[in-house]
Amino acid sequence: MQNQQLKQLIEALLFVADAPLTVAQLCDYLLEQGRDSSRKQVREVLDELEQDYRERGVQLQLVASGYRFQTRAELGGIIAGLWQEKPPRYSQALLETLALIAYRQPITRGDIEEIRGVSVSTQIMKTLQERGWVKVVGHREVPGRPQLYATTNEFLDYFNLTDLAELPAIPEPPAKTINAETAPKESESTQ
Amino acid sequence: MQNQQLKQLIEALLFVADAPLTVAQLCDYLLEQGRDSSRKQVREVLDELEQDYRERGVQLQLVASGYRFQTRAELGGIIAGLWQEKPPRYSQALLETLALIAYRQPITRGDIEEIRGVSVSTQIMKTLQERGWVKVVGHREVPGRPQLYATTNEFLDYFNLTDLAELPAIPEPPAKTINAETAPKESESTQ
Amino acid sequence: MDASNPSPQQQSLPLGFVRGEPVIEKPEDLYIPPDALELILESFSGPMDLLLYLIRRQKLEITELPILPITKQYMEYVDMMKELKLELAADYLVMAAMLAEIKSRMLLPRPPAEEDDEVDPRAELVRRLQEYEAIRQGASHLDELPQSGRDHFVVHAETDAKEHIQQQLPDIALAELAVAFAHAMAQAELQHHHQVQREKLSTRERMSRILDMLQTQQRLRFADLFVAAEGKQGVVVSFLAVLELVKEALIDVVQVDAFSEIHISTRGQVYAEPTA
Repeated sequence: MQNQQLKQLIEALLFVADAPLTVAQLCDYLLEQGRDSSRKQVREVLDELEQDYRERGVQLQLVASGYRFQTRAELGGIIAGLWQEKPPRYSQALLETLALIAYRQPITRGDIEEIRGVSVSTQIMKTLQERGWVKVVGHREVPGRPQLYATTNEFLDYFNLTDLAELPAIPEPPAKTINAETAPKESESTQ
Repeated sequence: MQNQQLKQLIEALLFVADAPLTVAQLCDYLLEQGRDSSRKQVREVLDELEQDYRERGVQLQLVASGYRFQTRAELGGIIAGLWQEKPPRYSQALLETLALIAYRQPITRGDIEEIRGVSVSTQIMKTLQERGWVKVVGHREVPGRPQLYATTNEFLDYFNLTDLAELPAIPEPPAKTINAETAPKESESTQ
Repeated sequence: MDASNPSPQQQSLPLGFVRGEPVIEKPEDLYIPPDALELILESFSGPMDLLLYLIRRQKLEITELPILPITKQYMEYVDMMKELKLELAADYLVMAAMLAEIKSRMLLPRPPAEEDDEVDPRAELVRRLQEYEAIRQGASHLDELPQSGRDHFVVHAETDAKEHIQQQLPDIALAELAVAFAHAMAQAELQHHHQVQREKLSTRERMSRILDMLQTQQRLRFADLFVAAEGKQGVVVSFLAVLELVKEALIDVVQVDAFSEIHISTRGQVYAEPTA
């Protein structure tokens, strides 16, 4: 397949796909269409595209679930003003809960409550799950088997991240004093 | 407003919009953002964008209701694969109806219903006719003049048959008395 | 609890009114315009947040946690909250109790032997505050990250590709058809309790073909139904088809005079247009 055509095709696919596309997905797709291309080739095309769009109004962005085109960050405010009703604002309580899950996952509701000193509102957990940012990944094997929460790829996509490691760093959880029988140790080990 | 930024903004707006945008709409949006731009300016930007995207996988296209970005025409067929779904399966009811028409043609809907013991949906008959496998070859001259269905040449072609006689033999139902007083259709035709 | 109950009792002059409720006292070393008070109180996301605020306001490190003044100030806020926002109070009261407990433990003289081992009663709270502060930082990082729908928008281009989608039609294997037929007939067998005879397919096909021809031509010459190339079998098949069609009252066979041409036509046709 000619390189120019491969590039046009990948570009077009990214612009019309309903979700971000990974290199693997692109390769599979091209193969299905009888256009066998190596990952290296596809990756090169993506690099070129990223370069081509660097100064444009839309840009190629890699997020957790793959590559997607999105508007330049500087334009967000203007565009939001035009046809979003209002960009969503999240409450401090929601952000803290989300931050705890993001930075200290996997984590139970009890852990969250302990650190925030407030009971976690069911509404917040529901919102986080409905947005697809947070999911239950298991249970802690203690009495009551509380659910363990973790963040999802959609969370990363929404915040323009490819990986949890890209989250800006915060201080490590301080060492526990005796008696405090709960969480962070476990979260550290799985992190 | 700097020209580069105006261009980026218009580009982003066109990519974000749910519908094509006219020059007038773009001017209005820009004005709303305190970026007064003349139609001429906007038109110039659009011309530039059109030029920029000429050889790309997506192109700026003027359609009846305005400008929009769309994929290159040559790519349509390939991209279509993104939405190509696996072929569905026909229902048992449809299969049996088709089988009855094939093996017992010409046959009325009433005949089919009598054999199958359930009514034949209009949808099934429509599907079979749209597929080109079944057609009406006449009417039985009884009250209501029900249509008589038969299979078509396309039907034979589809199954790679030259002749209906090549249809596979049917496992005979357990032998009973020889009774040529055949099909249920008899009851209808004798009125 | 009776904050909602306008109290006739004698009181000091209220500082102001928040949601119609008099605010009598102001927190020490702090004056907040009363209408801003509620906003401020609401802006705390919980007792830890408030506590952290109180410590930071004094430009202290968390580890220093001056338990006496902090507890006092905390209580003042809680009292205000009790009046303004009862539903918030519970979590704040738990913290108040904890502060009070720490305070009392710090005031207790320690047995000298235990002095070394004894953990600072503030330690656990300090740890929680540190962790909470880290998380608050995380929350503000999240808030600052570019977000979809706020800072950037996922874009899409139109495509005519969907027009290229060939509607995939279901496939059927020939064997499936035979099975379906057998199934339908077995079903009929069960229902009707009479034998369904297998017919010669080619006869059935010929019947269809004849009827089809009659769709376009009103009348067919009987002789035209027989094609020499088909051989004897073909003739037999056509003949049987005609007989079957007559039997099913689908066609009429008309011969005007003896030995004249035999014509066939659909039944309706005969009635509509009597042959000459």
